[in-house]
Amino acid sequence: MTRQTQRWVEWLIERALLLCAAGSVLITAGIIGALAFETVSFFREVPITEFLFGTVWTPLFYDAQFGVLPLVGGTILVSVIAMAVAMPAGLLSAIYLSEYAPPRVRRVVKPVMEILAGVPTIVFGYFALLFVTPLLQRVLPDLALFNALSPGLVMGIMILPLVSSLSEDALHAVPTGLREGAYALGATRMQAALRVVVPAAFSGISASFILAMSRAIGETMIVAIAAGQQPRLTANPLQPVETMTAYIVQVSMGDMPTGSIGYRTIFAVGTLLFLMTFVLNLISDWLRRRFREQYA
Amino acid sequence: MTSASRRIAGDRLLQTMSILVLTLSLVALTALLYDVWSDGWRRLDWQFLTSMPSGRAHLAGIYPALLGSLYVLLVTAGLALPLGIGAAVYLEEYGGGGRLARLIEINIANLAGVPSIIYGLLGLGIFVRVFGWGPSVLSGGATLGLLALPVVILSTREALRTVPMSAREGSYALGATKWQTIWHQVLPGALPGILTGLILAMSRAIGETAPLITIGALAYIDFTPSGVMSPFTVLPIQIYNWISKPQAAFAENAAAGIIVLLVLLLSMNAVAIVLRDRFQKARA
Amino acid sequence: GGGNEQASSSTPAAVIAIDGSSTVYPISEAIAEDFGKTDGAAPVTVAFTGTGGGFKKFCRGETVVSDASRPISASELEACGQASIGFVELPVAYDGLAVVVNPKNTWATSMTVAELKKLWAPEAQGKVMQWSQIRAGWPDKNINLYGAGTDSGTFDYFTEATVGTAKKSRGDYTSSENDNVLVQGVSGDEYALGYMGLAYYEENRGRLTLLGIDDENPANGAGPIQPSFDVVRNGTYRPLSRPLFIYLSINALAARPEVQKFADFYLNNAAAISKEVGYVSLTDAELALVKARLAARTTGTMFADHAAQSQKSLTELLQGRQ
Amino acid sequence: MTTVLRPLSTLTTGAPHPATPVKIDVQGMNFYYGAKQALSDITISLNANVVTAFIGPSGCGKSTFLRTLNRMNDIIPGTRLEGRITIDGEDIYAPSTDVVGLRRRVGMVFQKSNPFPKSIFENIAYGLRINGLATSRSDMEGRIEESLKAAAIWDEVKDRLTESAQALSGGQQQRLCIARALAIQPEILLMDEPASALDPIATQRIEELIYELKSTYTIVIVTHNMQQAARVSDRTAFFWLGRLVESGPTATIFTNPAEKLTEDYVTGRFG
Amino acid sequence: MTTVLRPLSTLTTGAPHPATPVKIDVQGMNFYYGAKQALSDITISLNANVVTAFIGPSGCGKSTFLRTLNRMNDIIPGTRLEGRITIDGEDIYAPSTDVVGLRRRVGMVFQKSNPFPKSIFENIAYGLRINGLATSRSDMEGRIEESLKAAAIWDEVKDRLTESAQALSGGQQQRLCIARALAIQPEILLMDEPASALDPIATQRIEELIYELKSTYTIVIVTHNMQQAARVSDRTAFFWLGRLVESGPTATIFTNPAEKLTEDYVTGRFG
Ligand SMILES: Nc1ncnc2c1ncn2[C@@H]1O[C@H](COP(=O)(O)OP(=O)(O)OP(=O)(O)O)[C@@H](O)[C@H]1O
Ligand SMILES: Nc1ncnc2c1ncn2[C@@H]1O[C@H](COP(=O)(O)OP(=O)(O)OP(=O)(O)O)[C@@H](O)[C@H]1O
Ligand SMILES: [Mg+2]
Ligand SMILES: [Mg+2]
Repeated sequence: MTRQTQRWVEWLIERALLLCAAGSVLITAGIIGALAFETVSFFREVPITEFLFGTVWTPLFYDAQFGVLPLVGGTILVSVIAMAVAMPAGLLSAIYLSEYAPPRVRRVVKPVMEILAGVPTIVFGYFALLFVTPLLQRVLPDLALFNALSPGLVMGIMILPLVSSLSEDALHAVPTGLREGAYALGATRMQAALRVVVPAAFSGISASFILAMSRAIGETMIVAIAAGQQPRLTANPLQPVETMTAYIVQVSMGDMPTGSIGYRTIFAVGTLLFLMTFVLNLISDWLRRRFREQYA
Repeated sequence: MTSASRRIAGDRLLQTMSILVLTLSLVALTALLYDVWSDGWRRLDWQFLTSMPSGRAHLAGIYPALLGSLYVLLVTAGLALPLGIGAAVYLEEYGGGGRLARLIEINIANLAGVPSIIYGLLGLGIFVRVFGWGPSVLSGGATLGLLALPVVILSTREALRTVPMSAREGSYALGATKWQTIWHQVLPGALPGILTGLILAMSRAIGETAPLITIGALAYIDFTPSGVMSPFTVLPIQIYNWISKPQAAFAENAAAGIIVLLVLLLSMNAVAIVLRDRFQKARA
Repeated sequence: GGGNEQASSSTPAAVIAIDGSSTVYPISEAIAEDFGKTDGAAPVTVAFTGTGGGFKKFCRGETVVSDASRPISASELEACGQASIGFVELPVAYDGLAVVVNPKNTWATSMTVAELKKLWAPEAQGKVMQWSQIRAGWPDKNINLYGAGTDSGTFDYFTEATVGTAKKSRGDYTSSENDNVLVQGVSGDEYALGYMGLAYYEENRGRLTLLGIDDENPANGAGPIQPSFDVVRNGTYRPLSRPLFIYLSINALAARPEVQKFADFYLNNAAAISKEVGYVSLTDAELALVKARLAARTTGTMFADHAAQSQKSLTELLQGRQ
Repeated sequence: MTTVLRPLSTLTTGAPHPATPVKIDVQGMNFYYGAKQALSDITISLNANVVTAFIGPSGCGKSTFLRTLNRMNDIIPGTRLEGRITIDGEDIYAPSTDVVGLRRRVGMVFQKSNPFPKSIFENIAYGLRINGLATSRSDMEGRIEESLKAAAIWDEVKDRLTESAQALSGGQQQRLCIARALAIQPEILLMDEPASALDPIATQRIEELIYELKSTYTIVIVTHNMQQAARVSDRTAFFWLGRLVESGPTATIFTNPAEKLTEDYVTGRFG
Repeated sequence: MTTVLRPLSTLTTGAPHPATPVKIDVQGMNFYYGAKQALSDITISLNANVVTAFIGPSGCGKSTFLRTLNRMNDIIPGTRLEGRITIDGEDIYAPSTDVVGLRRRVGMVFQKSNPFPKSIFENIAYGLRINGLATSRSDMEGRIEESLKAAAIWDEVKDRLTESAQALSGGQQQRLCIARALAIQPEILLMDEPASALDPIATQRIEELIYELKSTYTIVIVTHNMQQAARVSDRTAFFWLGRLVESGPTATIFTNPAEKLTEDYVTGRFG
């Protein structure tokens, strides 16, 4: 290859890669486009303040009310529970696999955990409803059959491999020299792990957290099955709730006539969800940039 | 020496805790798998694998769904892998960390949080209608490809970041072009992480139900896909369908279907896992 | 090339594409299966996007048969009209709604429609919370309610039949798209009450107790009627039974012999199949009327004037339009 | 001109030294990387408050040996050690050994400098924190300044303590790693070519430091620089292809070695 | 004893040299890491087939300067260069410059050795492959052997060419990186402390290599070892706090420098 063709090939490759990256923007544009039209129609009929600040969500009832807060609350409640399981447990598993476990254990356990990520979410939903909830009810007699706690926990288990696998990769990639440096100072494995290796892998770990959080917020079927689909503004995890996604799936897989206000609600809720995750990502991006350590 | 013993205790504690957590999640997994297995193993036989679906539980099989899942995953991987890795490489190696690259980055993280059902709406609007692909394997695979894309991009970027700068410098100093450096040094170094992302993304795609129902993947179909333009169904839809039926016998079918899905998933991932193992060992 | 272009126009021309209600789905699925075994049958695909989603595709010409658990709505009618999609509306079976309680419930055996209205009306939300508030003598225990997802045909139907207006319902109850989930809920909760498709009760007899329903209209049989396939079919289990429909594209019927063949096959087998999948079949007389309607290719809906038609029986409606 | 060549005058200081107790005792040690033997039958004892230099051609096993002394090789998978190494009479490879405590006592400066991807300040503070050595913020700062000064890097970094250590030059990184090891005041200090990237002045300061530290520490230093070995060490051990050829007082090794191999190596007549 | 101190006899070979054309010309160059200026107003020209040594205390900017010559600093974000650097009269910072081609012509050995995480064989083969230099498998093997021999590491690795380069000792890695740079036969060779981790014998071989290569290459070497600078270089440049204090024939710099600072440094009277 002459120098000239080589440069040309390089140029071509860069453009091709740029196209790939730009593709993601197209997708977003597509999503916004898919959401925007019906959302605008929705807000022609329902004042945005009622939507954002109302506390009763009964859009499909005869006397419809469009206060989205119960859905937002349900989403936050379930996601918080899921993240409370997935983040510490995923990170701890990752630390164990990367820093403590013999290589053989690591080689077996990691893929086994990853199976969890492939179980269809409906299966997790039934697992939550038929297995976990009854189990929890033995300890918590107040627990309703449909509740936020059980799907939250199960969702945490479901996204755990996302956290543990990606974090483990990041930890594993930290150069051994850094660990050696810490050990040579008399660090225990814990101290080396928590204060040198984890910070050095922070970028990858936080990426796994972001993905997990996004996944928790966007997860649908588990909550649709096990949380009760009852839009209710509560912080009590023992009670039934409905999340934004569960609502969307309920409507889009239901008998709702298109073009009706009920049909449009899913786009309004979808848009709000989109904006919420956007803000969340802005925040985590900022956090990540602050705490990232770059090793050469 | 008390501080030392405290530190040792801390170390033990962390180790114990992480083993505990890991065990607990493995126990949860085992419980789930056991639950599924005990419900479904009786239905697992050759007939189940090779039969068409049926309204009669004992006759029903998953053949079209199994093949449909395979077809769709091929399309999904064929789309999400090159696009995802390409985008990640651009952002990490070419993008230069500018404002635009950052915006794209946040945008991608954002896409990961878009509920799958909205991807379904997007796929319906664009692939099925605008592109006129209909409710075909291609539409389904492309929809899931978009869904899987952010996971591939994010994990690939992180994997690229773990490749030390000195490896790039070494390559440049030998007169390697940027692409040669990426292809020969950076991508191989990042491969374990890329494969993990791939495993997770494909795992997610293979278990998705809602978006495929939205784009019109079928619940009943008595033929196998003949190509990318053929109508199709996939395992999760078949499972969902069975789970929704009142008859208890279908619950057994559903469980058996889940087992098949997991085996399919595992055998697909096995390749990636073996590769990842190889490369991680080579790097250590 | 060429093969691709042809295929990309949507599904292959030979396929009979069905989409729509998940309630009707089991019937269409079983019919499609049996149809597939007949000689020279065209391939059939069945999906369940929901009645609304099904109509949306149907009115775009993407499917030739639409399953529906309710009649087509005015806006959907308009969409079909704009796309010049004509259709034949065919009732194919009945679905009964069952009001169920937990087997441990010893006090309730039946309820009147008035009591159901009192319990499920929006005004009841936060107020009617105990069994004793429904009928004197029932225990002072909190009543836990389970019902169909608010976007399902079942919800529309139940609210219309009990409260009087579709979609008018209290909101503080547990809803699910999936009736198996409701079965789970009621069977695990001593003070529960819920409604679901009759088929789900049939498959879970041991775990649920069925309530008789009294519409206080002696014309439909006096006193509470214990639901069964028979009473659904003979019209005495009112108001909690409803017809299920398929909508056939008139253009496809005309242009594609295999669609005509499928439609005939559907009606010939509807009775047996509905029974098999847990629904209530139409009477022979009703089926004859439906077949006639298909033969005549009568287009349009029998339910254009919704309020007036809701009181009529299916037979009356079928005859009235002919 | 002659000042370029530092005279070996310091050799005399290294020659006869008071007998101190044995600090590190190695008996019949073999070390393997997987199937490959990297060290064969090493027997040597290192006395307290003595500076021992390890010399020998590249790849002969110096770093490997150094790393057996604080069990740093443990973390390389597939390695195996036979024989016995004791420190203060305790077998450091006994199952009961507290490896963390061992490493705390046996400090190490690595051949390839490995600063943490943190600020310069945090690089030193890390060891102090995990060992609970600083009683207060000002104590911490004091100790950090002290060790940076000892490693002859204070002046260069005092205004940029919060900057990333990875933005330092090669030699600066090396000195930072020396400072990091000093800060926690181990009993034994293992230094793998601590001055390889340092200019003569910095090298001299490190050598002075080693001389100062000798009164309280036991020091092992790997170096390729014969003059440096001659200047700083009391005793020298010469390695060759994974074997310990000879060890003894530095003056003896350099002027009158017992083995022909040693003589050839130190006089550069080799190969 | 005197053999330990290598005599400076080689100085004479470095002193007067035939006037060769200017290969690298640097005019008024300033270099910044973000806001921090690392090099100020450097003006120097390096002649073809001449070995130039860069000396100066740690952190003075030697590596930075070296890395400007093949634009390796380009890949550190936030860096900036002012002034003009030409090679063979061409401005290497001109927008039209083919950076890849530049680096192909200007080989580099880094201060911290950085073998690829591949086999020893592949480490060398890589450069040959991407530059399309080997015509056949046997040609490839020949070139690899040749460059490993030149870097004085062939004997140690010839039986383990397929093993990972990361399992080599520090000095072996360094020599591997030298071999890697040699294999692609650049015109200019930049070596950042190539012998810092090497024993005297290996060092001597590398120095001999540099002497041999001089006839075809232009060589810049950074070293902290004054004797080494004196032995191998024809010209020496002395850096100090980001400035080029003085440059000239090596003999002059070491025996009769113009600046007091230079004299202090080379005689070790510094600091
Ligand atoms: N990536 C960087 N970012 C910011 N400052 C840097 C970076 N690299 C080096 N420096 C600083 O620039 C100055 C010159 O560094 P350089 O690496 O060129 O020194 P050097 O002469 O090679 O020193 P040594 O002999 O220790 O390798 C030093 O003060 C160093 O701290
Ligand atoms: N991780 C490893 N796996 C396998 N072999 C190794 C490993 N590290 C070192 N070796 C081999 O063991 C031998 C001794 O290596 P060691 O690093 O101890 O040498 P050294 O004396 O420190 O050399 P140098 O002066 O070059 O640093 C060498 O042949 C080396 O290739
Ligand atoms: Mg070494
Ligand atoms: Mg340097």
